Amino acid sequence: MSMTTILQHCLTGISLGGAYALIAIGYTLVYGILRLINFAHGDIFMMAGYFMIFALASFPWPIAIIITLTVTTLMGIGIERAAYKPLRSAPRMSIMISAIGVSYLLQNLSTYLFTAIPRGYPEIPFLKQIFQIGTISASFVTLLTPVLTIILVIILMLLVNNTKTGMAMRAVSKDFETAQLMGININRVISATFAIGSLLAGVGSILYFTDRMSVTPFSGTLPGLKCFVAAVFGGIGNIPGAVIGGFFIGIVETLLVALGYSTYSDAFTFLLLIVMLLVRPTGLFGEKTVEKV
Amino acid sequence: MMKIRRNQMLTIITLIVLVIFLYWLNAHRHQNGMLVSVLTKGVILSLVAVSMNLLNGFTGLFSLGQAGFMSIGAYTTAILLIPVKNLDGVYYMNGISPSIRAFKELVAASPQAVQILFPFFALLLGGLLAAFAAALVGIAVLRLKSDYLAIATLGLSEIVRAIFSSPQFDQITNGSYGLNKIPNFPVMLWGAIPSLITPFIIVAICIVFMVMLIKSSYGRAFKAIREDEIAAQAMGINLFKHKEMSFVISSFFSAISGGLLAMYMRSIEAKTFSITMTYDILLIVVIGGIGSVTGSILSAFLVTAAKEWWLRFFDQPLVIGGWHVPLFKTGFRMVIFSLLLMTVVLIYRKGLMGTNEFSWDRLIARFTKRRSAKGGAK
Amino acid sequence: MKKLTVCLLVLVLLTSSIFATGTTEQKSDVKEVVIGVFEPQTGENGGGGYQEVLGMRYANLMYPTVQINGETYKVRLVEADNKSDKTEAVTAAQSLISSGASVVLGSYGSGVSIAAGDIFLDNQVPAIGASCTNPQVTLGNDYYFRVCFLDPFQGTVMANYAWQEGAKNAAVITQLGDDYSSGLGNFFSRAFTKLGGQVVSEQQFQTNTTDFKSILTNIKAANPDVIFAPSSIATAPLIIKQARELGLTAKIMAGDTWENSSIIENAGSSAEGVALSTFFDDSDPATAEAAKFITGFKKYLVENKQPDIIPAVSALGYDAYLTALQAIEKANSTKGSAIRDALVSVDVEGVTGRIVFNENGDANKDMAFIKTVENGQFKFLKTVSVAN
Amino acid sequence: MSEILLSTEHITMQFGGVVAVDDLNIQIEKDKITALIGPNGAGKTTAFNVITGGYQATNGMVTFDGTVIGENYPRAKMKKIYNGSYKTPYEKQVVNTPDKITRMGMARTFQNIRLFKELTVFENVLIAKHCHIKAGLFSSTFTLNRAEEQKMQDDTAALLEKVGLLENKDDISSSLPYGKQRRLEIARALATGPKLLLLDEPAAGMNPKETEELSAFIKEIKESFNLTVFLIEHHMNLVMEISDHIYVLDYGKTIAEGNPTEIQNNPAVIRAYLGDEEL
Repeated sequence: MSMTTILQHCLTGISLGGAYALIAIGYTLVYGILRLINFAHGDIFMMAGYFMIFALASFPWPIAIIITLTVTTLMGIGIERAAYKPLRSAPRMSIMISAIGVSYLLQNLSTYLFTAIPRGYPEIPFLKQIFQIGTISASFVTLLTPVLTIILVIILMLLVNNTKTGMAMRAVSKDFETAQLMGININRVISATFAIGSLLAGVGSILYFTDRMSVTPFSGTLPGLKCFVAAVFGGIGNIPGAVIGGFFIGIVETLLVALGYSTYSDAFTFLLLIVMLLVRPTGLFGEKTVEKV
Repeated sequence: MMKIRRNQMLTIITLIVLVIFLYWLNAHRHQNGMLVSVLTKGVILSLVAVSMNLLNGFTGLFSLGQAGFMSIGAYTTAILLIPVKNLDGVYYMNGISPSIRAFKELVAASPQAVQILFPFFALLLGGLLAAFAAALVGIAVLRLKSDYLAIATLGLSEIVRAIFSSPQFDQITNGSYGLNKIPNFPVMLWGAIPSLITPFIIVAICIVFMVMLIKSSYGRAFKAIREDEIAAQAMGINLFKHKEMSFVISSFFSAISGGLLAMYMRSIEAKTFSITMTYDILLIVVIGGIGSVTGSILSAFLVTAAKEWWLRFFDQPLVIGGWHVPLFKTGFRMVIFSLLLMTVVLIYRKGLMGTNEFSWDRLIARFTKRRSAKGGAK
Repeated sequence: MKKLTVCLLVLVLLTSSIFATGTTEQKSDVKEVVIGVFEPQTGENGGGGYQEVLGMRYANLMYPTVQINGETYKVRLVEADNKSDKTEAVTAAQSLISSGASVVLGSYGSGVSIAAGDIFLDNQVPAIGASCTNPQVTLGNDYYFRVCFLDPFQGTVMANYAWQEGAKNAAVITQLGDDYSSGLGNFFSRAFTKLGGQVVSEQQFQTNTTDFKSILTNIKAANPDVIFAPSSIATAPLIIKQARELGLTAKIMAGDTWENSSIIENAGSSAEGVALSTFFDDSDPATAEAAKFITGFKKYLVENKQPDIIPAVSALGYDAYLTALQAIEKANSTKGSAIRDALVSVDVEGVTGRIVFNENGDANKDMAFIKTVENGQFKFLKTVSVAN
Repeated sequence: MSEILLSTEHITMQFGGVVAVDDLNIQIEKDKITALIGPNGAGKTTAFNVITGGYQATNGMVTFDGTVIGENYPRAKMKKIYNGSYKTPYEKQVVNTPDKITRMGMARTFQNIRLFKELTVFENVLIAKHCHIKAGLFSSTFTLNRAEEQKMQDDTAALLEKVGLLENKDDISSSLPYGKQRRLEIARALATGPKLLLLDEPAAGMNPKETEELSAFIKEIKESFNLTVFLIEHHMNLVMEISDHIYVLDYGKTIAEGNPTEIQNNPAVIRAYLGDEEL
């Protein structure tokens, strides 16, 4: 494999990883607070793709992006209100089944509304501009993705560490009951968490689909699961961990495909998950907790 | 005592009626193709649903690996049963591994008795392979708790799928091309039980086994683990051993169900056993009631019938008196279905049966209550 | 409250079952014969399946009746969605049989056809495939026929074409787990190597992949003259666009599935120069039937909110319907086995050419149309025939 | 001194930097009732968990009925941060899971009752009989062990009768009144056939009358089941009434031991409890 090929692969991997990282943050935030694998997160990401298609059909791109992000955020909050909130005191299995149910519903609903035929993702011209660096060529969005990801993560970290809502979020994720006793409005914090997670999924969706150009009702399933793995890998509840996990999975997956093991690229992600859970269940950067008897 | 006697009688009568119905159905299978296929698929899914319930409902292990174990059963059964004469046709692209071919030729040349029993052997072997795989994997993943276990088992089933579809195993699993020309269900007892009824018999045996297991001391230990792991352990129950048992048995029966599915579908591919399949089974278990065997069985039939048959008209454009009813188009059925699932999850959390089992007493009580209520109104 | 809802639910299910059976058993004075349409309308191949269905529906509009024993029978189409899924396929096939189909048309996608083949065979209902090109569909199944050419032929055609265009090195991209894609890719490789060319890179991707950059990067490193990428409509624009984005300039070729305007729509200018083989060309109607079909069907497409470019699969769907009709007339019966026997000897002048079945049940088609994308349109390039 | 059933040697339990139990040495005589008392957070439950196998001690050894059931020494990271007052590390590592220890003859109850909530009273006790089952999975499933199963059922019924819960046998356990739940939990522990019964605050949340009944109950079962009892308790009345020997724990350390009278007059104990508990 020549140097250019390797560089090109790395670029692809980093770009993919950036999009994964943005989705993984949603998983990690929600899991940190509700201890719930939000199976529907991948489908929120997919729906954001459809929103963008429709928004861009009738608005110029800056407005379309704003519309898409707003609608996606609202959808995330709405899903939490409708499907998770009523089950807050139910056993964990029920809420997880509810999450799977939402995912099932979103997939079927979008199949019904938009048909299973892949929709072409509209181009935002400046994002698709092709850059040629030596023999490596890439579109602007490929280069933009990792940069934007890192900027967003820094902003998010600042928010979480320095604002009141951020503090509340951290408190809730440390101890749900105590936080509630301390007068934190749990529902607001959870809504905020879902809002941030969905917003980032929306951004990730725009970056991901602009680079990959087609949306189907099932586009969200596998990326969703992989990003969950990324979140676990980095240590669930840990934002920088999720980002590193996202990049890691993106790059390794790309390399596996590049080496001709595309059959195993998905399997690898899950193998990574299992190995990680067995060797270091708290993930790379997760904190160890002692279970009380 | 009277009550027990009566209930036994009722059960026997129901069974006889069922058997007569099945034989009638067998005689008229061509006119009732849809009914036959819904019932067959229903009975196969009820087996995997019950085995999922054994894990999720009775042992409290939220596992999403059913599809993976089903695929092990399905592939084993299929590879062993594809007739030798069709091998070249099925493996038209890469050929079949010579050792498998030699083995199959050996079986084909063996005495009649062996050949008659061979399909059952194939099912059993599929089950045992899955059980073995589960035992190995269980050592690792059963240490995980609730949602981690769920996602790890989901991942496992995806790994199994990747292995089955990988080009490296083309000569065994026919990788990308899937397997077809799988023979239909075998007849049993020298034709006394026609092939249509075979799956019902096999599934009945398997489910009876699981019910007896649940009722046994080991089943009680499973329930204890579901209720409270720490207390169960303090009561001297070896958590790992019992979880592993439940996991292995559940996988064994999932694989049997997978093998039956292969015989029913006559053609399988790795894609069939994807995450969606597991979700569909989960849906059956949830609707039926987590922790109820009869609930799972009932729900397997209801869900299959509704999905494949009764609700199909949702997908067709509907015109009533010249008015084109909106909403009715392809995909609507599945939307209705997902909404139904969400309703069960959010409102009727217990599903059809909750953790109760079907009992004649309850049924009769329900009817008499209604009648007496009516009588009272008069 | 809970009981009420349960009762309601049961009621809904019961009424719906009545509906379901009611729609299939409309008793009327008019005698009718049922033709089953076994096609994917959702799932991966939902798009192509729908186009094929359109062709059949249109044919049904044109020829709504059939003569059996001097009596006029109304032809009723019953559609079942196999969801591009082999598991669903079996039940969908079963549902067609129980709604009394005398003959079944379809399906788009060879995998589902192979899966359901045995059901049709067991129930003695003949099936006529429109565009399923994998050899396994009809091989060893006396009740499966098809009106299109086969993958070995198509693969050879494309290999020949590539060779004639001066290509010496080819790269092949196929989809894992897809009979059509892997099969056609394989046949192409064999034919191309036989001609003296070299397959420099063989890449595979998984279903639902949307990111082809890594395999395309590998292909770029191998520097082929052509890329042969038989795949579904869903993946086509992705492959095309991402290839161009990475600066790949090799000619991209594929099989019949790619003749779909949505690919051009989605891939935009990147699609220019893409070459593919197909069953039919609307710019050059071979028969009067074809000419009539082209003008009529274009209108029909517009009515159905589709672009007015005739997809080849629609034409094949139309032909499959015509073939079924002729067989029914010839058999003078609605019985599956009789129709099957009649099919063996039909001779239909279809819009995609003459249809006569060989001993496998495949139409003896020896001609493929090569098309290329030019100025955002599929443009007929030439016909290629290969002696078997 | 009579026979020692359970002894702990230099048990130290350290979580991160916090030493929860420090150099605990307890000896429990056979057929006696021994109590472990101490203010909240003194490390009593942690000590229980170490003994029953829930936690692995950081350093020290637990011997039960002549066998070492748990032994450990500071390892890996713990080696550097080990801060127990008993510095000499043990040499071996012996780990037994709680279920195995239960099968050896040590049963426990929990501070915050842990019944199998959705199962019946009868099932709760019957499950505890499972640990000594001889039949394998298959013979049990095919009811080939009818005699064994029958014996399990009969024993359960007999046990329930003895503890006065037979009338409730088909009730769902979580529907029982609090006092009966406590009693059921003890009955369940008894069903495992223990030599040593560990009770973690059995009187928590009980009124004086219930507490009195409980102390009679504990004495009664001790006699009829030939038990040795080890309990943690806050109710001093109960402890003083039934205990033969008492250990007092404060901040992880043993501050006193002796018979009830000795303890009541021990200045260190009084100091530790001042303002904490009535004495």
